[in-house]
Amino acid sequence: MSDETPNVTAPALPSSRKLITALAAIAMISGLLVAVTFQVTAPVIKKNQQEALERAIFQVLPEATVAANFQLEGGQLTALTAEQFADANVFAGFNAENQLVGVAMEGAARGYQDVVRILYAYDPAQEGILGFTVLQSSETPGIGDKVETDDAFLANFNPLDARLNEAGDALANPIITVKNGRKVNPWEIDGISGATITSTAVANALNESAATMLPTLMANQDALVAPKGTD
Amino acid sequence: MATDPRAPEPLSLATFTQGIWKENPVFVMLLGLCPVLAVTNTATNALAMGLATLFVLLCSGVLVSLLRKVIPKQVRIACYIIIIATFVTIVDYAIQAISLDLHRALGAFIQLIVVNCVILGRAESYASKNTVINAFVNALGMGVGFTLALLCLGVVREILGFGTLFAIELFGASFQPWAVFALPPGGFFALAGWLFLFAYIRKRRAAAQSEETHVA
Amino acid sequence: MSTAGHKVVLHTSPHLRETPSVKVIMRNVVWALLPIVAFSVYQFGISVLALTFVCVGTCIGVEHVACRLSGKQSTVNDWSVTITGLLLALTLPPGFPLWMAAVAAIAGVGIGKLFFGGLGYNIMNPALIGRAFAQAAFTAPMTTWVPIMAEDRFTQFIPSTLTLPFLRPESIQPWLASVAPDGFSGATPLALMKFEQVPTESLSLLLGSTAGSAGETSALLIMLCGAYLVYRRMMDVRITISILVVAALTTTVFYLINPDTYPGPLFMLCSGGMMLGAVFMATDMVASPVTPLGVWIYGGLIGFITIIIRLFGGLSEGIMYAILLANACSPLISSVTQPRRYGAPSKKGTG
Amino acid sequence: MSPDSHAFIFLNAFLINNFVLAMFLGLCPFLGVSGKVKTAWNMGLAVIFVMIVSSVCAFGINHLLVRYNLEFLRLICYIAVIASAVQLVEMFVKKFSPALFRTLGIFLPLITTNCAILGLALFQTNREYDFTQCLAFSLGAGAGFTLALVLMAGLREKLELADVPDTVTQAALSLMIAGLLSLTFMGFAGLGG
Amino acid sequence: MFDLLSFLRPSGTFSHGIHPAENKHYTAHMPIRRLPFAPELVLPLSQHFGAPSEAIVHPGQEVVRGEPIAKANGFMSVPLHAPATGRIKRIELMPTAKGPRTPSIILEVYPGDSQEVRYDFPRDYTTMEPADIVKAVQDTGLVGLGGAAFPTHVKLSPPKEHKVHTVLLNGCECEPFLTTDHRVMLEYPEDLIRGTKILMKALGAERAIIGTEENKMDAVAAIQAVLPADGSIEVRAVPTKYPQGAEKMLAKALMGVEIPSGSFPSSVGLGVFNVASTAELGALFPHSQGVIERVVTVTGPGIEKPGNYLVPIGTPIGFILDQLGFAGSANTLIMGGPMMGGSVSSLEVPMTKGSGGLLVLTEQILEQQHELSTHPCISCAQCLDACPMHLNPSQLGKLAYKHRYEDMQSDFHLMDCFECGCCSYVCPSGIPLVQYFRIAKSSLREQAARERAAAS
Ligand SMILES: Cc1cc2nc3c(=O)[nH]c(=O)nc-3n(C[C@H](O)[C@H](O)[C@H](O)COP(=O)(O)O)c2cc1C
Ligand SMILES: Cc1cc2nc3c(=O)[nH]c(=O)nc-3n(C[C@H](O)[C@H](O)[C@H](O)COP(=O)(O)O)c2cc1C
Ligand SMILES: Cc1cc2nc3c(=O)[nH]c(=O)nc-3n(C[C@H](O)[C@H](O)[C@H](O)COP(=O)(O)O)c2cc1C
Ligand SMILES: Cc1cc2nc3c(=O)[nH]c(=O)nc-3n(C[C@H](O)[C@H](O)[C@H](O)CO)c2cc1C
Ligand code: SF4
Ligand code: SF4
Ligand code: SF4
Ligand code: SF4
Ligand code: FES
Repeated sequence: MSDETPNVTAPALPSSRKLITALAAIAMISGLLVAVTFQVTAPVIKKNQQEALERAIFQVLPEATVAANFQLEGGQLTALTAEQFADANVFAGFNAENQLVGVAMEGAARGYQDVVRILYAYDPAQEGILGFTVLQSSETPGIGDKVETDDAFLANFNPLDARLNEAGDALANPIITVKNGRKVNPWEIDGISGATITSTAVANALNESAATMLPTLMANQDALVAPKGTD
Repeated sequence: MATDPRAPEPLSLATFTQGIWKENPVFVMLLGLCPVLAVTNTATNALAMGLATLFVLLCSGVLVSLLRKVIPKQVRIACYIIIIATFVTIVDYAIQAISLDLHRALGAFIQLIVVNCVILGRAESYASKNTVINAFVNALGMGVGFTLALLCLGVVREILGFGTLFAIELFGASFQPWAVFALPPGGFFALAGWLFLFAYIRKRRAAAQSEETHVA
Repeated sequence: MSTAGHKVVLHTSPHLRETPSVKVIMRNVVWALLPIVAFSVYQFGISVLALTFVCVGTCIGVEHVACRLSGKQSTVNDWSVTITGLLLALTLPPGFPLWMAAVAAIAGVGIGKLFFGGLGYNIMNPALIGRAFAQAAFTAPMTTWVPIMAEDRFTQFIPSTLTLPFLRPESIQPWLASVAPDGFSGATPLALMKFEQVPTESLSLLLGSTAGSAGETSALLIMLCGAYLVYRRMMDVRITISILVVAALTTTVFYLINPDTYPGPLFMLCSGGMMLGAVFMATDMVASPVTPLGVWIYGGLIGFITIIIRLFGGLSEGIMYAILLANACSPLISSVTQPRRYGAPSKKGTG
Repeated sequence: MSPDSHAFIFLNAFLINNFVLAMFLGLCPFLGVSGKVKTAWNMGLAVIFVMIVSSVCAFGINHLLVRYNLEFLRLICYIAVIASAVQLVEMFVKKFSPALFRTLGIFLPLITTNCAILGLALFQTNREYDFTQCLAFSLGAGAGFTLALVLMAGLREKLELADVPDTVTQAALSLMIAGLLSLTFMGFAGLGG
Repeated sequence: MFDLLSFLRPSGTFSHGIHPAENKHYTAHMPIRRLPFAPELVLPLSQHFGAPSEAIVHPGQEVVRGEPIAKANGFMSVPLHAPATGRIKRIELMPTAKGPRTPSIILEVYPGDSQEVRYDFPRDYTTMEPADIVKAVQDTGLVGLGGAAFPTHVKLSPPKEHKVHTVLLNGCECEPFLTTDHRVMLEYPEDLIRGTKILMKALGAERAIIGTEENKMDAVAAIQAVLPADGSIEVRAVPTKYPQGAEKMLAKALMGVEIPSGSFPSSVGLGVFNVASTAELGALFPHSQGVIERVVTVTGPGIEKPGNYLVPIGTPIGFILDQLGFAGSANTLIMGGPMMGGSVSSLEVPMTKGSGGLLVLTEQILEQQHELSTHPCISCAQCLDACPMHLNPSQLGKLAYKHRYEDMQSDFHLMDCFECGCCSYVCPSGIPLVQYFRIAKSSLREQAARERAAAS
């Protein structure tokens, strides 16, 4: 043997049929167990996901009592059923009188550590952003997570100007973060000192999402109607 | 199992306790450290992770022990891994069903239980050679030991890093948390700290003992 | 005199030594640091004085107690831990709560030095480990800056300084409004540059009339104090030179590409902790390589990483992390740059 | 840099969210095989190699699983396929390059089933990377692992000659070094943002 | 340290090294004087590197000054000559500078004798064959007076494959305090030139360079006055720096070549000899005489009458101290210079052929330095910047501290260290690096010997 490893005589193999049978049996048992678990938990998980999403939507649109799912794609706004929430990217909130109180959409941008994903509420009537909630972030606890708790920062959103320009194809003014205490215009966000980077990430997420979504959304405003059959 | 050098162990209290102290998987054997450090930034996560691991340990231990006469030696590792992966998948779905937030906090680490050396190690070195009862008790001990270790870290890191314990605020709003303990370095520091503490205690005890024998 | 009764004392060669001892070197570094501390106290007032005392005191205390506990002779009299305390104080913001400074000192000396065996065995710069620990633990207070030359700085503490242990510092906004009514931006020159593209005049950087950590103010003064050590041959100036040169070169490349977004080399060298780091902290011999070529590589690495973090990282300042990283690399750097010994066979010959 | 760009994915796995120091993946080999710089290099190479193999495998399998709606079998399939793929490659290497096998071979069984490898597969699936992104990701993760491992080994070799207090065990020492490295790597946060 | 511009400076010396305080002012200006004979001389049979000489006298026998009293025991050995007229008293074990007691001839000096050298057989080197010269050099009992006491004739028979083209004469005397070679060059330049010619003849070399340091320009002038007209011998001053006198450094400084690790100078065509050895050769060879006395610098803060003395071989140190007076009640007595010399354990130890200096340091001076020895290595790299061999003493020291001798040898070239002491000298932590290295080397050598024994 050219190989340097000593030639150890392997113990006599049991017939390979036996090996394969054992493996296959184990695999079958496990496949079965997993499949059963999946069947049992799938609806619960889906319900959980839906609830989590709705909780977020109602958090940014506190006045809403009902939410409807829409998909904005290729200049079209399509209504989706409640079960199709995974495909939706626009969530409209309605109050008890079935009036539109606002639209929730997602935005994402690079923060201090990683991408910050937020869900923000837009009010077509005021053409402004009402607030946001963080869906996912790995910003530093105690610093970056202040964007959700800092009162001064949240005061930027009552509402934050996000008007479209005359032509209606872009934001009139880009949403930007300025250094703490320097805000002069209604479309500027007064950053949190010590967390400028996360503040900027929020602004960037808003700006990018608003700039791409709002022109089509506003053009298709009329499609935003409350889901039928809800009480 | 005539070829086996180690005869099945009789059931005793040690079967249970060795995993908790003398052979604690984290503090003594330094196994499965990834989840130990990754998900212990809060006590809740630590507990959940501990229980999930405990569950997988128990189930796989029992099943491996049950099947120990059936599984051929040559494919045993593959079989163990499949068994473990099965239970991990089950736990993964169960946690998603219980709480999405928890699932998000634990992230991929639930699924990574599959590769946790503690579990495969137990299956290979204990469950495959012992009776079902023994395997169960031993896995319980190991699992509890693992969970306790996770809690040791989780409690320290949550109290210092957030000023809370199981999400209950402990010190009032003006407490300044030490965020570093919620961050990755804090995990290493906390575990190093515990190991240092144990070594210190052991040394003190050894010193006291040698003094005793000296006097006697 | 007769040789009767003469005592013969045995000794091994070399029988004479003429170098300053570790103690003398360390003591001289303390002297060289004192003017910087004094200038900082002059600019920021008694808060920095208290900060210095707390840092130095805690550092000395920790080392003394640790030596006691492990039954060793106390090593505080070698002055090295005093340097750690002074440098730590210089790297903290002037209004940093004293209790947090003490925590930083404990972390720096405890896990940065004593854990590994004390003087000579630490793997990274203890003062910077203290600072990095504080930055990760107490990020907000670590990025709270105050203006220089506040009116009553010699009679009043900055409010955050005296925060009670374990509590958050109160907001210094009202105090700021009272001492700097015309609006203090609350940002260091680096942060101004990075986040708002507002450059600061080089002269103010050289003289140190800007906000920042206690010791990262006057580049000129730091260079002078460093020059004293270089003159006494107690500091490895090769490290300082390589850091500054590589940092300047890297900056220049980006500056030439786009002078509007990227600052110029002079700004980079004189702002932030660059000077203090390059002169006093990267030169800590314990955690730097020993080989001649290694020293240049080490310095170059620090200069380069600092600029990369400053220009493209999330933070406005990068010298601390750059030095710590280079410290971590230094055993590797040393081992791949072993000097070619006299009379070594040519590479081919060794086979 | 856009978060989806290959350069950023690489950089993120390499430095910013270093697999070992920030994500806590692959700690067992990290602590176990970091005693000597030379071993650390070889181990690092082996990890990079296995990561690429498993990343490619996982990408392929996930494709199939999604097509047949069998996502719930993902974990089991990943682990089985990665283990056998590495085994296959190992046999291949042993046959065609015994020299390479001698440097890498001993590490392969150690790493085929550890968190770093499986974690890589799971993360790339969660983040829905396409094929080339997967490659960038696995290269970055492997390089990050190697960097951390080699730095650690250098420092541990240095500390072998130190008078470390006797209450500081080898494990505590390694963890403390890892903690300090992790603290250091925080400086890369936000790089390329 | 931290020498930034070293690469800009003209060479003409080696790189690294140190500049210790020279302290040559005690004795540099003092002409060589004769010291009286001690009543009893102690002549160890092993004063040189190699096999000990074999006594050819018996107790009670009378000998005259210059007469051979021990013969060479093989090629790697030299004979011994009676330094004074007198009577052999005993042959017994006596303490030596190196420590262990070794067999020595004890000679009782006749106090009344004129002590003239009557042993004189003229011969002419110019007509001799090289092989005969080598034999004749061995008969003079000459060994390297530069410190190593390596038999000179052995160096005159290099391995066949090596052809020596240049003889280097080492007059650097880089050790602080010592002025022996300086005075010899100044006072006996003719002997030096004659010796040089003998060496060149024996080796078949075309050229010789006398190298000295820049602090001895008067010696350069003295030699220049007597240089042969054909230009085959030149004298050159190199920068004053320790250890310029090490042959490897001298070869680098004068010839710009490095002597490969583990090789003799002859492998690069050089032969290196100390100037005092050469002058001694020049004086003794034409008369077929043997080495019976040598110039010794007796100096140091502990000596009342420092100076350069012609001391008969075998004079006990105690006798010299009694003659010259000393300060303090506890001293360290160093055979050689402060950098490389060894301290002796007893006043009975005699001066031997290899000892060119006797340095007396008071206890206070040494105590002042003890304050240094307290710290671990702080990696200041001063030792790396000092080591003339470009080794890494810092790492070597750390490894030695952990007894990892094998790693020191295999990875950090311990065996290239020639124990010059530069690293210890500069270490601010006061680590006894050279001492560590000596222990490591001897431990490795012992182990190798054990292994050889086990193998055979
Ligand atoms: C450990 C650490 C964590 C940090 N976390 C964040 C963060 O989560 N969000 C953020 O915007 N900045 C973070 N930073 C960066 C600084 O706190 C701060 O943003 C930067 O210095 C800019 O300062 P300014 O906001 O006062 O201008 C962090 C810094 C460190 C050292
Ligand atoms: C700014 C500055 C202040 C100094 N203050 C003192 C001092 O107060 N006392 C002192 O002995 N040396 C002081 N020195 C150092 C001295 O100039 C001198 O170099 C040093 O004391 C010599 O000590 P050494 O011989 O122990 O190295 C100071 C040096 C500098 C640069
Ligand atoms: C560190 C060191 C320093 C030395 N310095 C001198 C010196 O200054 N003068 C000298 O003649 N030999 C010195 N030597 C010895 C020389 O290397 C060489 O052995 C000697 O010049 C050979 O001449 P010799 O055999 O005639 O003594 C030194 C050796 C060492 C290792
Ligand atoms: C030039 C010089 C710079 C130093 N810089 C530092 C430093 O940045 N941080 C520190 O803790 N100690 C510093 N020291 C002191 C000493 O080296 C330090 O306490 C050791 O790192 C502790 O082992 C320095 C010493 C010198 C001579
Ligand atoms: S120091 Fe050594 S080498 Fe230099 S002259 Fe003196 S004995 Fe010779
Ligand atoms: S004693 Fe050895 S290691 Fe030290 S400087 Fe001299 S040659 Fe170098
Ligand atoms: S290795 Fe060093 S001690 Fe040994 S013979 Fe050579 S120079 Fe002398
Ligand atoms: S051995 Fe001495 S001189 Fe060399 S690096 Fe260490 S402390 Fe400095
Ligand atoms: S637990 Fe992660 S590698 Fe073992």
